[in-house]
Amino acid sequence: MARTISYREAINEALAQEMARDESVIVMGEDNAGGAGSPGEDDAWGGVLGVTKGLFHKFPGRVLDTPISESAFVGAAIGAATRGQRPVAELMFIDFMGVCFDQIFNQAAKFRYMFGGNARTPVVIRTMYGAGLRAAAQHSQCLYPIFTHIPGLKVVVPSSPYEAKGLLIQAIRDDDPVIFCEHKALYDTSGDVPEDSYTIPFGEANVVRDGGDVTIVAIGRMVAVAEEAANELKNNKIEAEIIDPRTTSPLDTETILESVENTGRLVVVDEASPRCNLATDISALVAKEAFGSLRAPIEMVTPPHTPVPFSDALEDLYIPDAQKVLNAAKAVVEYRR
Amino acid sequence: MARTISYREAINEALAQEMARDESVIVMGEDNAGGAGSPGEDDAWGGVLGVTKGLFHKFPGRVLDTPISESAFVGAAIGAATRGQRPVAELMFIDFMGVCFDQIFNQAAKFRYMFGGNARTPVVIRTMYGAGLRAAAQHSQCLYPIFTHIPGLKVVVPSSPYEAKGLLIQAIRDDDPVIFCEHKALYDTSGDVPEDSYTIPFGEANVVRDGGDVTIVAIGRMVAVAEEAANELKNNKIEAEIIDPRTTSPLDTETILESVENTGRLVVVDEASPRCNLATDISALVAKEAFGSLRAPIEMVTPPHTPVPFSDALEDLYIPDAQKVLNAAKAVVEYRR
Amino acid sequence: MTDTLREAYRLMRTIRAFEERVHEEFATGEIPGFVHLYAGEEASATGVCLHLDDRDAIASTHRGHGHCIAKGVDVKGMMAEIYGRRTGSCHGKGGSMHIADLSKGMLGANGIVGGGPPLICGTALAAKQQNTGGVGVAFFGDGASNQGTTLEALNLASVWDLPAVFVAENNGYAEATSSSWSVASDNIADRAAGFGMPGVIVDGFDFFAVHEAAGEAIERARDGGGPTLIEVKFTRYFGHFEGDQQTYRAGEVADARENLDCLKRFRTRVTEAGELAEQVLDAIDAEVAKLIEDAVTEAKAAPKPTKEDLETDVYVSY
Amino acid sequence: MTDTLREAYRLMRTIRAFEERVHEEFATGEIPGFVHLYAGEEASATGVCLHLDDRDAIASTHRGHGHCIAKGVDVKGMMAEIYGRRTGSCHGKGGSMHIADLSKGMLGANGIVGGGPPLICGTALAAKQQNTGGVGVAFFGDGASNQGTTLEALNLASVWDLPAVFVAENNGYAEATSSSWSVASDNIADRAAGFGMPGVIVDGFDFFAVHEAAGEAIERARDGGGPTLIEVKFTRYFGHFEGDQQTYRAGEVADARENLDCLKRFRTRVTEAGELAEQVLDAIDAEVAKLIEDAVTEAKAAPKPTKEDLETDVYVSY
Ligand SMILES: Cc1ncc(C[n+]2csc(CCOP(=O)(O)OP(=O)(O)O)c2C)c(N)n1
Ligand SMILES: Cc1ncc(C[n+]2csc(CCOP(=O)(O)OP(=O)(O)O)c2C)c(N)n1
Ligand SMILES: [Mg+2]
Ligand SMILES: [Mg+2]
Repeated sequence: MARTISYREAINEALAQEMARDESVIVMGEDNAGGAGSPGEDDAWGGVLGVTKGLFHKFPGRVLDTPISESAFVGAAIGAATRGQRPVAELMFIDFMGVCFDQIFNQAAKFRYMFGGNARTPVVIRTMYGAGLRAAAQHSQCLYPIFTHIPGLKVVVPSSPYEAKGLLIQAIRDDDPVIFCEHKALYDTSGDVPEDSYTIPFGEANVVRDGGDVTIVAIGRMVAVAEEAANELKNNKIEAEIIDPRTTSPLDTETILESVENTGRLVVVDEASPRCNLATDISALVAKEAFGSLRAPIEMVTPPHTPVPFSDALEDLYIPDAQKVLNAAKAVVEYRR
Repeated sequence: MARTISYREAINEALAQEMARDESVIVMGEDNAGGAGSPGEDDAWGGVLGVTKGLFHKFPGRVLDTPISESAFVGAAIGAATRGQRPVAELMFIDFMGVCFDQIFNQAAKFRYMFGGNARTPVVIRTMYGAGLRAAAQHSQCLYPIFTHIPGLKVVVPSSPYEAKGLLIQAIRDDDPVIFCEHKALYDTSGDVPEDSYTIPFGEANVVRDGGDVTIVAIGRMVAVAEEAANELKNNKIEAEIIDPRTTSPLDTETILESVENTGRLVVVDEASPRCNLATDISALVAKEAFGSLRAPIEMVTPPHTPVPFSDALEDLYIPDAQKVLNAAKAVVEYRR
Repeated sequence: MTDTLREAYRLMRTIRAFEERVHEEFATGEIPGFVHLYAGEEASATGVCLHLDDRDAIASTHRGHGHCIAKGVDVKGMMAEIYGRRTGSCHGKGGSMHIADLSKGMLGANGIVGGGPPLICGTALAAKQQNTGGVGVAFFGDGASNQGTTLEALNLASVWDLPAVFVAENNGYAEATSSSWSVASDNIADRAAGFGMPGVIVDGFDFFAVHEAAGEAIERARDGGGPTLIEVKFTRYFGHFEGDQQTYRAGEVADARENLDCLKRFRTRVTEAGELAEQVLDAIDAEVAKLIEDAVTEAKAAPKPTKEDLETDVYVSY
Repeated sequence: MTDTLREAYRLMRTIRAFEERVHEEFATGEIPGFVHLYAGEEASATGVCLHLDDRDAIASTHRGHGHCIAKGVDVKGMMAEIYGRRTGSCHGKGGSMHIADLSKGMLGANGIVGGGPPLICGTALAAKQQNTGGVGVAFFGDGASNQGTTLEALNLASVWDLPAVFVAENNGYAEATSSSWSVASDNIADRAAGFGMPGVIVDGFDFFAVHEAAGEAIERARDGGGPTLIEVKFTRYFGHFEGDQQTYRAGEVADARENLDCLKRFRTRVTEAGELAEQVLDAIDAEVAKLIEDAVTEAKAAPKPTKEDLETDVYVSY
C-alpha cells in the first residue's frame, strides 16, 4: 500500500527494511546516530538532516557514529564490504569527497577489475548534493559527473520519494559499489511510496511524461523543474517527453535514444557544473547515436561555470529553473535549419 | 633559437627559466630533489622520472622535498600562493588526486569566488597522467575531465615539448590555479623548442594540420595518434584538420566551431574514460553550437569504460590508436543520412 | 599593557555581542544558510590573535566569526555577508562559512573540516621564504583533529620546520559527537609528540592562559623554533549550528556561562587587579553594542548582489 | 613449534628467492611496469602472517610480494601476474602492484601509499560484527605513516575498538627520502599514544622479535583488547623500484646483507639451538628454488589476456 511520505522518510524506510531483512547491512557516518560519548540523548541527530534517525535503537550495534575521518570510515565501509558486510556509509555532503575520493575511486571502484574479477564490494555511499539551501560553494555541489566518469562505480540520483526508496534498496542489494546521491532540497518533498519493500533496477530510465515534440532528459531535482516547464510548454501546444535516467551509471541510453528518434529534439537539464557533466555526456551520446533523427541543436540547461554562490539572490539565478528549460525547449522546437 | 629537446627537458627548462626570472617561484613534491635526510646524493632523483633534476642545486632553498602527505603539501602550495609565492607543486601521478582533491577543488579553485574576488592563488600543480607504461589501474588514469569540471581551475594538457615549455611558463605566470597535466609516455619524445623563454596563451587551440574533410580534436598524447591517423587518411584522399586545444579549461570553442563549420564532421579523440569526459564535452559543444553545419554523427574515440589494465596485451587494446581514429574519421566522412 | 587589555576585552565583547545577535536574528528566519556560533570561545581567537600582525596569517573553520573579528576583519562587512548582501566581506558570495579578508591575513572561514591546517603550512612557508618573521596559525576543532589533512599538516610543519602554530579548539563536541569519544587519546595535545613538536593544554575560558601559551608558541615560531600544538579546552554556548536542539548535552553550558565565562573572568580579574576600571569596560560594552546594532541595521538595508555579479570573480582572467 | 619454524623459513626463503629472481628477470626487460621488491624485509610479513588464519585479512602496499606469499597467495599465480599473463592471480589485469587473493584474506597490494589502513579498519569491523575472532592487519611503510589516511585509520581503529594491527614497515626510506627526515617524531611508534594504542618497536631483521610482538598484538586484538601499532625497523635490499640507482644511499645494504640478514640469523639461531638441522633448511632452499624456477618458466610460457578480457570484470552486473 502506498502512502504519502517524504523523500527523507523514504530513505529511512529503505534502510530500516533492508537492515531488518539482512543482518549484514550496517550504517555508518558522522552523527548517524549522534551523541557518541555525550551525556545526553544517544540518537540525538540521526545524521545532520535526520535521515537515519531512529535506526540506532531499532538495530543495536549496527548504526555506527564515526570521527570526522572520511577516508578512514569510507575505507572501512569498503573493507567491510569485501568481508561479508553490506555497509551503507554516509558522506554527509558530496562536497566532502575531496578528502576521501581515493578510497572510492582507486580502491572500491577498481578492486574487481584489478583483481581479475575476484572481488565483490557491495558498499553504498549515501551522500547529499545540490544547491538551494544557501549552503554556499563547499556544501552545494552536484559532483555526480565525477563519479559517473569512474569505471567501476554505479551512480544513482533519485528524483522523488518513490525512486529514493526503490533505488536505495536496489543499491544495498547490489554487488557493486554504489554512490547514492540525495538532493538536500528534496528531503521535505513528499510522494506516494509503497510500504512494502521494492526495488527499482539500475539502468532503467523512467519516462515521467510522454510527449512527441521534444525530449527533455533531467537529472535528480531537475526532473521536477522539467515537469514545471512541460506544463507551461503544454500551454504553448508543445508536448514534451520527460526522461529521468534515475541512474547515471549505468545509463539507460536506449530509452533516451528512442525518445529522440521520435521527437528529433533534445534538451538536457543538469544541475551540475557545465563542463564534462551529464548534460554533455547525454548530448554527446545522442549526437553520435541518433544524429540522423536530430532536427535541431541539442540544448543544455545547466548552471554557469562558477562555484555555487551563497546569497539567495545569486543562488536562485544560479540553479536552472523552469523558465530556462522552457526557453531551451521552445528554441529547439522552433529551430529551422 | 630552437633545438630539439625532450618533453621532460622542456618542462625542466621552463621551471629553471621561471625560477631564475622570479624569486617567488618555488618547487615542491615528493623527491623533487630526492635524498632529504639521506646519507648519499642530495639531488638523487629530481622527481620520480627525473623532470625536476638539477633544480635543487641551481636554486638553493627553493626546491623542497616533502613527506608523502599530498593534502598537506598541495595545501601548503596553495596557502603560499595566497601570500606572495608562485609555487609549483608536483602531484607525482594524477591518480593520487584522491588523497588531496579537497585542497584543489574546494580551496584553491573556490577562493576567489567565495571571497568575492578578494583572492589570488597563483599555484601550479604539475602532475603526470596517462596510460602506456604498464603502470596499471592506479597509475595510468587521465582524470583531467574531473579538473575541467571544476569552475575556478585552469587545466593544461600539453601535447609536445614545444607546448609543454610555453604552457608551463604561462601557467607559472598565471594568477589562477592551474592543473598542468604531463603525459608520462611523452617525456622521452622530442621536438623543436626555442631556448628563450616564451608563453603560449591559455584558451588558444593549435591547429596542428589543416584539412577540409573532417575535424579531429585530440587531447594531449592523442594529438600524435590523430596525426598518425591523418597521414593514413590522406592516403585515402581524406584531409583531416587536427585541433589540439592545449588547454581544456579554458577551452578554445571558437577554433573548434569554426573548423566544424567548415568540415561538417567531427571526431574527438580523448584518452580519458568515456563518461563525462572531454570527448563528450566537445561533442556536446558542437551539437549545440554548430548543429547546422554538422553533416554526420559526432564520433568519439576513447578507451572503454574500464579501469586501465596492466598487461601490455590489454593496455595496447585499451588506449585509442590511430586505427580507431582512422575508422571513426572514415565513418563520418562516408556517412550518408 | 592596559591597551592590550582594553583591546582584548573589546575583541572578546565584540565577538560575544556579534554572536548573540546573530543567534537572535537567525531565529527570525532572515539569515540564510548554515551558521555556527563562536560564543563561549572568545578567549581563544583573542588570546592568539592579539600576538599577530600583518606578517601573519590565520586559517579558520566553519565556526569562523570569532577568528575573523580577532584578526581585524570589518564587523559590518561580516554582518552584511552573513545576510548575503553585496556590501558583505565577500559581496554576498561566501556567507558565514567563507568570510575572509586576505588583506588582513585572514584566509577564510572554511566549510571543510580540516581544510585550514594545510593552507597554514603554506602561509608559514611563505613567511619563511620571504624572511618576514611572520607566522601562520591554524585554528581547528576537536573534530578536525581526526581529519587526515590536519594530521599531515602537523607533520609537514615539523619536517619543514615552519613558523606555524596549530590551535586545537576542543569545545567538547563535533556536532553531537563528544571529543572524549572521537579523539582516541586523552588530549589532542598528546598527538604533538608523534609529530615532533611541543603540545600544550590551556583553559580556554581563561584569556590570560591562552594569551600566554600562544605568546610563547608564536615567539618560538618567529625565532625559528618550529611549530607548536596548543589545545584550548572549553565549551561552545550555542548548538553546533543554529537550529541544533542539543539533546546530546547536559548542563555544561549553563555552568560554563555562570562560572567559567571568559568575559566575566576577565572583568573580575582586571578590575580586582586595578588594571582596568569597570567604567572603561562598560564603555566598551556600549560602544560594541552600538557597532553591532549599526551592523545589523546596515546589513538589512543593504542591496543584494544581482545578475551582473553571478559570473564574476571566478578567475583573475579566463 | 618445529613446524612453525620450518614454515617460517620456507616463507622467508620463498619471498627472498622470488624477489631475487624478479630482480634478475626485470633486468632482461621482459617484465612490464613498476616493480618494488621486498627482499630484506621477509621477517616482517612472515613473523606477522604466521599468526593469521582464514578469519583474518591483511592489506598490503606497492611492495606487496612478501605479504602475498606470507598470506598464502599462490606463487605461480603471482609470477604469472607480474608477467601480465592470463594465468596470473588477477588474470594479468593487476600486475605487481595489485596482486590480491580475497579468498585468502589478502586484500591486495596497493598502488596508493596509505591505501590499506582504512580498508583494514573495515575488515576488522566485519570480523567484530560477525564475531569471528578475526583480526585485520595493515602493512604500510614509513612514508605511508605520513599519509592522512593512515593516521585517520589509527584513530578510527581505537575509537571503534577494532581487532586491528598496524604494522609500520620502516625500511628507512620512502623512495629516496629518509624516514629520519620525513617522520617528524623519533619513531613511528611514538605516534601510537596520540591515537590511544600501544606502540611497539621491533628489529625487523629478527624473525623472532617480529613474531613475538605480532603474536601479542594479534592475541590482544582477538581478545577484544583493541589495536596496536608495531614499528618494524630494517632496510630494503634493492632500490625503491627496479631501476632505482640508489645514489641517496650509503653502505647500509651491504652491511645488512652481511650482518643482519633475517635468513642468515634465523638459520644460525635454529641450527645452533638444535631446533632445525642444516639439511632441513637446505632441503627447503632447494624446494623453493625449484618452485621459483617453475613459476618463471610457466609464467613465460603462459598466454596473455586477449580482447575478450578487456571489458570484463568491471562490475558484477551492469
Ligand atoms: C570534511 C568535512 N566533514 C564533515 C563536515 C561536516 N561538519 C561540519 S562542522 C562539523 C563538526 C566539527 O567539529 P569540530 O572540529 O570539533 O569543530 P566545532 O564545530 O566544535 O567548532 C562537521 C562534522 C565538514 N564540513 N567537512
Ligand atoms: C598517495 C601516493 N603518493 C605517492 C605515491 C608514490 N610512491 C609510491 S611508493 C612511495 C614511497 C613509499 O614509501 P614507504 O611508505 O616508506 O614504503 P616503501 O617503498 O619504503 O616500502 C611513493 C612516494 C603513491 N603511490 N601514492
Ligand atoms: Mg568541537
Ligand atoms: Mg619505506
